[in-house]
Amino acid sequence: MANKHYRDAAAALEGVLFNGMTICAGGFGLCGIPERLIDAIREAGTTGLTIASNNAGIDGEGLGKLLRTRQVAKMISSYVGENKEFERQYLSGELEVEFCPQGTLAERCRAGGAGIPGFYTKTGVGTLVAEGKEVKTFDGEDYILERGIRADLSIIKGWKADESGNLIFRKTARNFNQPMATAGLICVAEVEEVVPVGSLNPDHIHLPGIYVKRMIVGSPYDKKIEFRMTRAREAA
Amino acid sequence: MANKHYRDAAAALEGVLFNGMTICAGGFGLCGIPERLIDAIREAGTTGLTIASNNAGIDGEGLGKLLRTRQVAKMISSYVGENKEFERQYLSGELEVEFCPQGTLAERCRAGGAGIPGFYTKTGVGTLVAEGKEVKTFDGEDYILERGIRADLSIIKGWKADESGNLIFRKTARNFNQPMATAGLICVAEVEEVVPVGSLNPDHIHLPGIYVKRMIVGSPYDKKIEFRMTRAREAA
Amino acid sequence: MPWDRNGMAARAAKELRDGYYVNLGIGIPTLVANNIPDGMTVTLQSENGMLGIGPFPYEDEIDADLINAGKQTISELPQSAYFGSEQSFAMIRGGHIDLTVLGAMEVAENGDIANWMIPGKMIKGMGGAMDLVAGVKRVIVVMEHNSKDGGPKFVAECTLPLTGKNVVDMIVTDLAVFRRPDHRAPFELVELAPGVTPEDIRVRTTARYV
Amino acid sequence: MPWDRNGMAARAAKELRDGYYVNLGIGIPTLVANNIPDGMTVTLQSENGMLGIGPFPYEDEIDADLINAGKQTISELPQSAYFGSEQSFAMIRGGHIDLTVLGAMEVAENGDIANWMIPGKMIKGMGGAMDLVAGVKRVIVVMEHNSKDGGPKFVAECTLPLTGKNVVDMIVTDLAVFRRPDHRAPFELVELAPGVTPEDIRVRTTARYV
Repeated sequence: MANKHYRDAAAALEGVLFNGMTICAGGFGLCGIPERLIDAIREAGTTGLTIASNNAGIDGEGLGKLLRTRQVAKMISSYVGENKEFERQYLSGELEVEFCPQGTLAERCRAGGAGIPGFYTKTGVGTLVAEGKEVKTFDGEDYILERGIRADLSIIKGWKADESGNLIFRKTARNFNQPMATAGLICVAEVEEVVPVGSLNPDHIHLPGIYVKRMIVGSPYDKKIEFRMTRAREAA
Repeated sequence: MANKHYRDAAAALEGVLFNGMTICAGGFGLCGIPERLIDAIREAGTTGLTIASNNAGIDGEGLGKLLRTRQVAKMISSYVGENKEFERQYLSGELEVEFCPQGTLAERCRAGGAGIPGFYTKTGVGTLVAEGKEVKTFDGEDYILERGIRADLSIIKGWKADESGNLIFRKTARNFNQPMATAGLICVAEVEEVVPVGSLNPDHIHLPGIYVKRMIVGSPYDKKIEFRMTRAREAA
Repeated sequence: MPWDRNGMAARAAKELRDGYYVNLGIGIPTLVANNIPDGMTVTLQSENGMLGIGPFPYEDEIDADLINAGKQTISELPQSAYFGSEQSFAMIRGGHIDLTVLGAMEVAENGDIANWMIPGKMIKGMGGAMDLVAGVKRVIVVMEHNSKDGGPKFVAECTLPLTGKNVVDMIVTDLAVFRRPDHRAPFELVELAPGVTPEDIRVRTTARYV
Repeated sequence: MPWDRNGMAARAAKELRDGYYVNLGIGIPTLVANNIPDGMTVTLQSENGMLGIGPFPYEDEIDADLINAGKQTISELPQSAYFGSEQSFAMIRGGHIDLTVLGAMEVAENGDIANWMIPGKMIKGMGGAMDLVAGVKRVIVVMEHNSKDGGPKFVAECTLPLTGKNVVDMIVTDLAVFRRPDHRAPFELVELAPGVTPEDIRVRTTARYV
């Protein structure tokens, strides 16, 4: 029987990495990022990467780790604040950046995964984002053509998966993991727990197993929080 | 507080119906169809309807009811077998039909609901479906431009909803209900049960409440089966 | 001796590989499910929104909310997953399904397929067939070698309206198997049913093949 | 006496209606959440994939898997729902959100908005701002009437790179409120902060308005 469950991140990425490849990475900020797989890519030393990811991590966390080692040639992102090393490489011209509106990025990756090479959107019309893109008028309104993104590899982080790769996410850690998972020729997932088939309700699956080609358990996770906000309990 | 929960289908459709309107209807065959809402549209007598629905019901069931009363001017569907009255009206020219590949139909409705007026697909290239449509080449392959569908009204059938409209489906009764729900300016849902907010796990919601503007409980349902197949239990 | 319906399905089933996700059309293709080799994991997709189709249900398990794309009652498996039609076809059109097995009225030597419409007859629609042939990684057609009136079905050019253009990878008939390595290559006759000669195929086929 | 930050948020909050689904930007717009009238149901959307944002969590409720679009920890409500980014922006771009309240560096008299980039400075990216202004039914900008150096922010034409073209419906500044009924109409001065005169506005604004 086909086995998708690998020993560790290095094993799950074996034979998949090559210099100059394109990777779609899930996560929003440091929430729901594929930490173990990022670490394994750093260890593997693969260079010249083009990475589509909403953010670029922060210094020394998330994709920031691959920036520090200069393995990244280009980022396709919507927001890259909170990252000094990123700023340095970007301003010095070492790192190429394609800014892409957040919704357009999510839709481009979903489209790539759904066999759609291009779609029209109102987002970015009349802005720098529209430069060099086809404009088409539908029902009297202008839209720009955006391209679907297909990647050589998707790396995502889930909560639980069953042995067949059916996967569920937890709260807002779902974010970009869902569309990114579909855009790669191969999707490797890391999860907090792998459970036997039959443990998950078939109506609750967020990402059907067909998308998950390889997976690992990455626990225990030391989940980082960027902005820790709380409120005080009212006195009784 | 905003109340989405209506007494019955007639009440939920009040002020929404008009002759010549476009409706997106969920369901696949007779599975997961909005029966009560179809009945109420029949009662209301609204005519000249354009209905986007994967199928057109069977004689006297599902959308077949609105065909029988000649309320439908045009169907946008992928498959319309098993329907004598449909066949009669279609062959006599009373009923217009736009055949749309099943995946293209699902994607067109999702696109309409997502603000995408057009997208490219390989489905139908070089066939009758491509006639009159723009062809564009991406990376050496031809694709055709398909339009997003927006409707005046979506009618869908869910399993359970909470009072805020968060909705879950059951098994393959989900089908087209999900994309169709997003394509209408107003979406009216019928469900088997409405539960208090907090009863559904926020990670299990299939259709967030923002899409569901009005809803009714349609139970009890006498769910019809088109092809009843079984296997025998092995003798002990 | 030509292959019977099950023989054709069994031959198509030899193309299955461990871990494949597969969509089977109505008719003979459905029989492929009965020919999955023991110990091989093959997951069947139903385009109405399910991965992991189980067998027909026992009488007391019948559930109107659980049907396949042919609208027949089915059962679920421990590894089943449900999703909406937009996700189901994103899967199909995005190239995530490894293999589809479909019936056809005609296949042309250039890989065109016609299986949805006969002009002058009532048109029922293409359902998901155009999406499947356009999107699935590998398309296998299973069909009788000749129509009931004896006419060829593997032809030089389709006479019926197309379902897809240059999409078929392999053809299994009751008499023979044709295959091509890619969409630029011609079909090759790679196998004959027991007792069938190359000459039998030649006289009953108008398509060019090698 | 000009409105303070909370005063501006309170003014924007008057545009809320029962049953609205709303997306609030970072900064002053966030304060709108504290000004939702009692008894009114307003559901807040977070573009990273949540409907029904709750307040900041108690210390012992903090969950790294539960953050808002500003990457701050938040809590959930009984009516909350989670979804992926593609669904979140399908919601935003498909016109399902009733209202968004955003900050801006400049708004032009034709409804253009600039709020994501200052040439020559480090570019952080537009995040979801371009999607919000293009897709949400009604766009309200809350901003200081003038920049720190006293320059106008409601201008004849934006000098900074645009976030969206002809998308703003209403502007709330610390001094006044401007509104237009549709995207072809000019902005109208409809309200003044206490003690502010029309003349005050005239000299501190380069945009034309009626």
